[in-house]
Amino acid sequence: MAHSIRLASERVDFSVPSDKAPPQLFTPGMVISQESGFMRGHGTYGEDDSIKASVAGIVDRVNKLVVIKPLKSRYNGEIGDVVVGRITEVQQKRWKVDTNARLDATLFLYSVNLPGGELRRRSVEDEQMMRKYLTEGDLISAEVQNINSDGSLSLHTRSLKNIKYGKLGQGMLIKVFPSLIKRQKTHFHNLPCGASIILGNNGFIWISPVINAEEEHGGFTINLEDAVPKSVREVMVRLRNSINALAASKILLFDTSIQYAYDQSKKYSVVELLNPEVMLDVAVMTQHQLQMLE
Amino acid sequence: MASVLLNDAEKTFILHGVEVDLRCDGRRRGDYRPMELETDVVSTASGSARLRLANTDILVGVKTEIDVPYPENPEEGKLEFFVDCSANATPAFEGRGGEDLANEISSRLSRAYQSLPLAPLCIVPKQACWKLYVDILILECGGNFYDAISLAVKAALFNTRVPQVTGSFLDGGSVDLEVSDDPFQCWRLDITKAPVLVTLSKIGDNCVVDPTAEEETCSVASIVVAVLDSGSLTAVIKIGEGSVHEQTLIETIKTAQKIGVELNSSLMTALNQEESLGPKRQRFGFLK
Amino acid sequence: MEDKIICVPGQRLCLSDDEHVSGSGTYERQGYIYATVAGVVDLVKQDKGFLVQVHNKEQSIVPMPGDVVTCKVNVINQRLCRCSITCIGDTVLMRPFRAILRKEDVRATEKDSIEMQKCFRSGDIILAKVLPMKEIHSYQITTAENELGVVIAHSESGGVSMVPISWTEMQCPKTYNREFRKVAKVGPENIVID
Amino acid sequence: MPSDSKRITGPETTIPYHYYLSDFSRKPDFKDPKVGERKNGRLPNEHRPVFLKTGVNSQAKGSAYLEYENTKVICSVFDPREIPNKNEFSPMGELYCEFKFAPFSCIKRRGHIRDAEEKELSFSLRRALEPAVCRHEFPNFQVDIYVYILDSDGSDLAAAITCASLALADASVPMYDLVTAVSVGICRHLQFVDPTNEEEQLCKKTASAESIDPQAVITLTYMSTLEQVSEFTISGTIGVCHLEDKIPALIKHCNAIYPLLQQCLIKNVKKSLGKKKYS
Repeated sequence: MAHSIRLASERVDFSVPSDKAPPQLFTPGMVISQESGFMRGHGTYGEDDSIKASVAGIVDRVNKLVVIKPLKSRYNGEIGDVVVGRITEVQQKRWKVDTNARLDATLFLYSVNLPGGELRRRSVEDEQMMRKYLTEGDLISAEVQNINSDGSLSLHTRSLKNIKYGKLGQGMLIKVFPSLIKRQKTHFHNLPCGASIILGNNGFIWISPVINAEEEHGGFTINLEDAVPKSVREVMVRLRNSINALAASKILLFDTSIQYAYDQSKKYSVVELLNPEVMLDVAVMTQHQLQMLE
Repeated sequence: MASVLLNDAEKTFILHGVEVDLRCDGRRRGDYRPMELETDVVSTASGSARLRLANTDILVGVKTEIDVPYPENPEEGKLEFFVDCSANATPAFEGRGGEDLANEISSRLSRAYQSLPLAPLCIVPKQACWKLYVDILILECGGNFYDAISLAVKAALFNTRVPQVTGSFLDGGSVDLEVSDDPFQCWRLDITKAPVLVTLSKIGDNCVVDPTAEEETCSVASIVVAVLDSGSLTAVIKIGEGSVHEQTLIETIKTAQKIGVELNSSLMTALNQEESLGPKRQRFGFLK
Repeated sequence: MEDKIICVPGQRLCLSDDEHVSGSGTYERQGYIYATVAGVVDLVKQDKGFLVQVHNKEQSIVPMPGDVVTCKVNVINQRLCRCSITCIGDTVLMRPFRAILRKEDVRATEKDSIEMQKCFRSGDIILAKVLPMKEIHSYQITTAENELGVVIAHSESGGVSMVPISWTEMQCPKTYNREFRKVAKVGPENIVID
Repeated sequence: MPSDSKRITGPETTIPYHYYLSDFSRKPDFKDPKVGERKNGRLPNEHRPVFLKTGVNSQAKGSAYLEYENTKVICSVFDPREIPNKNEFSPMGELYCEFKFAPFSCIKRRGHIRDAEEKELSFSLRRALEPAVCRHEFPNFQVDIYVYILDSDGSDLAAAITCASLALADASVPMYDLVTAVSVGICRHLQFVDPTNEEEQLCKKTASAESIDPQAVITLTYMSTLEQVSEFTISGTIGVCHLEDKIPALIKHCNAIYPLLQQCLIKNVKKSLGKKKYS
């Protein structure tokens, strides 16, 4: 079967049943609290001695601080977050990076490891070579180094012992809502199914073949010659479709949930995973399995 | 096209994927993404349809109005296409940003639809005829505009009801038009001569159908073929900045023709199935 | 004159091998060199084999990184000066291209003490080299080489062409006033034209 | 040409008198033409004589004039200029193509502002030329190509493409190959290579809605050295089976025009060499 035209009456509702009661939803202008003594956090404003929501979302109270966490928003960075981003512009001594935040993030030339050692001085030649290192469209994994006064982020790609930031090679990018990414100790995973995954806190997920940790290439040369073998590719594609299924049903994404979804998807062919019914089934089964875990 | 920014490594990955017949979303080269169709979604239009092809979302409304025939074709009605690349789809379409693309699509559509006989739309030769305004709204773009738009247009034309109007000559040569009192007394268009468009994008040495926006960026040339139910072609259009070899061209057109015939019959099946639900069926529109 | 080979775009010229390298006005495809413009084929002897070029008098060119260009200085401020490129190499352009010369690209040494006003004045003719393009709509150029900088400047008072007297100064032959400039060392091969 | 909104464009409701001619509204006759006979005595697969000339406009960087009997086209190409209203870096130069009918070139008077058909033809023209131009040699710049149809008698697009290709070469815009284009009209069993206006009308008019006979105009653009088709359009109704022999036939015709362009350019270069000798 090469194509299918479905009718709207067959449309699938992606919401996954959950035994938990849904949290109370606040809409902009709704009164959160009229008691005094609370501190207004993000997503709220004060009016007539009460705290009101300024975005649609759920309330989060930390001691005296009241915050509304928006259901759907652009990425709000925090220092130390792992992000995947795309270079949008090359400027004087810096790159602009699209990280799904309100403003493009900045990656300074001095925040990257250039080939030839940590402590090398950035010369004028390096400045002129910037487009050779990273050019428009290139994808990078990076860490949030700082949040500027205007809310934009500064990134760095200086790799630590076991985490390798920098330019990304062959693979695929998926974009999901940032709120669907579960914060964890590590966002770099080599999944047992045979693919590597970077869960950017900003909602950008990078799937690639397993990266050989030993490989040393300065980080800026990408191998375009070798094709990814079909078997690996199939794993990656299945992962992608499983993640999309989870994202469609708004299930938190982290290594376990993805691995579960991947296992659940095994009973279907890769193409079938594009069908809404199948996507829902994978999501429901994963949710079930996750609940068993709790 | 509204292009997506991709780097060489991603492009290479897509290219190799097409080579081994396993695309980035698991499809083979000849597979379409699932589509969803609903007709009669706009109550004020004479006919309408909404088609979703993965995340490409097209809404088509057909308006019927009365006009004077062209002097060169006095016994034919008029058919005009307008494409609106709304800024809903992408901010790049804001202002006049989508105008070029819109013009390109609408002119190519009207060329492909030259096969649709317009004689039934004539009310009184030289004096009055129906003019069908086909307004196409691009709500979301996820690649493969041409196929999605043509399917939606054909479905909307299928759904279109043209009121019964009779014209009679009065003294002095002026024409009196009388619309039937019964609002349900309408006739419908014969859409067997309406083509669907099939886009085949050349990526590397192979062609794929239904390219995603990412795949479109990787492709240097695409061939769009308009195919009728009968398998005849009504238009062939090349898009993209590249060129193709003559053998590729012939092969591509042949493949597209086969797919087009299948696509036509699937569309008709879907439309008839919806029709069989009766006029009181539930309209979903944008909800659920 | 008679034995000149004339070619047209798309014409196959020769095999592309170790001895024949594709030069300007040509392109390489599947092991052969083809012409991209109509003109005369020219073989330039290199250390190894030939550089195959096609010459055409009227070929339109745009500045490429590394090209030496002649510019006219238009506007100066403390950070940069805006110029218009009038010649690329020895080809005069039909219409000028805009270019920017940043303060840090004026000279190679003592970059911190550069004062734009002491290096250029509007109306000066300078030689510069094109840097890789970063922003649209303007080329970036540099004069950070001995051979690059001001070649023609008119004195403030007399309006006559000044003569260089050092790396940083030029003198008006009429009033003997000295003015500061980033002077180019013009080699003798550039002076002799024709 | 910038569209001038202040220009008074005559009343739009005028109708050319041709429509009132007795034989105009009559559907074209199909029974008469014998195979191998066309109005002007041409064979079905015979192209009209081609006249080419370069350097017709001294103001432009390059220009060309082309004539297929009554189809007359002039094209000018200008120096690369900065792409207006563009804010991002584009590694490839762009071609800006404008295809315009002279107001008096067709039976119906054409307006000064480009209409939908002219815009569509501009797209086709650009698609046809883009693959042939080395656009990486002028990043961030656009080359303007203006095609004016002075007199339209069929095969306008094909003539425009061939003419523009010659003008580009004359302007010394680097190109991978020259492009040539040829149209063919098909109506039932009849075929007309390089159709005239009348023949095009015959092939475009839907004789009867029920007929499944092929009726179409095909235009093919070819790069002879690269052996690549750079643009291909069909308008009309046609079965796939007909294409298989029509495409190679069209390519043959394109290849036949190709050397004419080459000769024209060689002559040019020789001329400029001669000039150099005396100056």
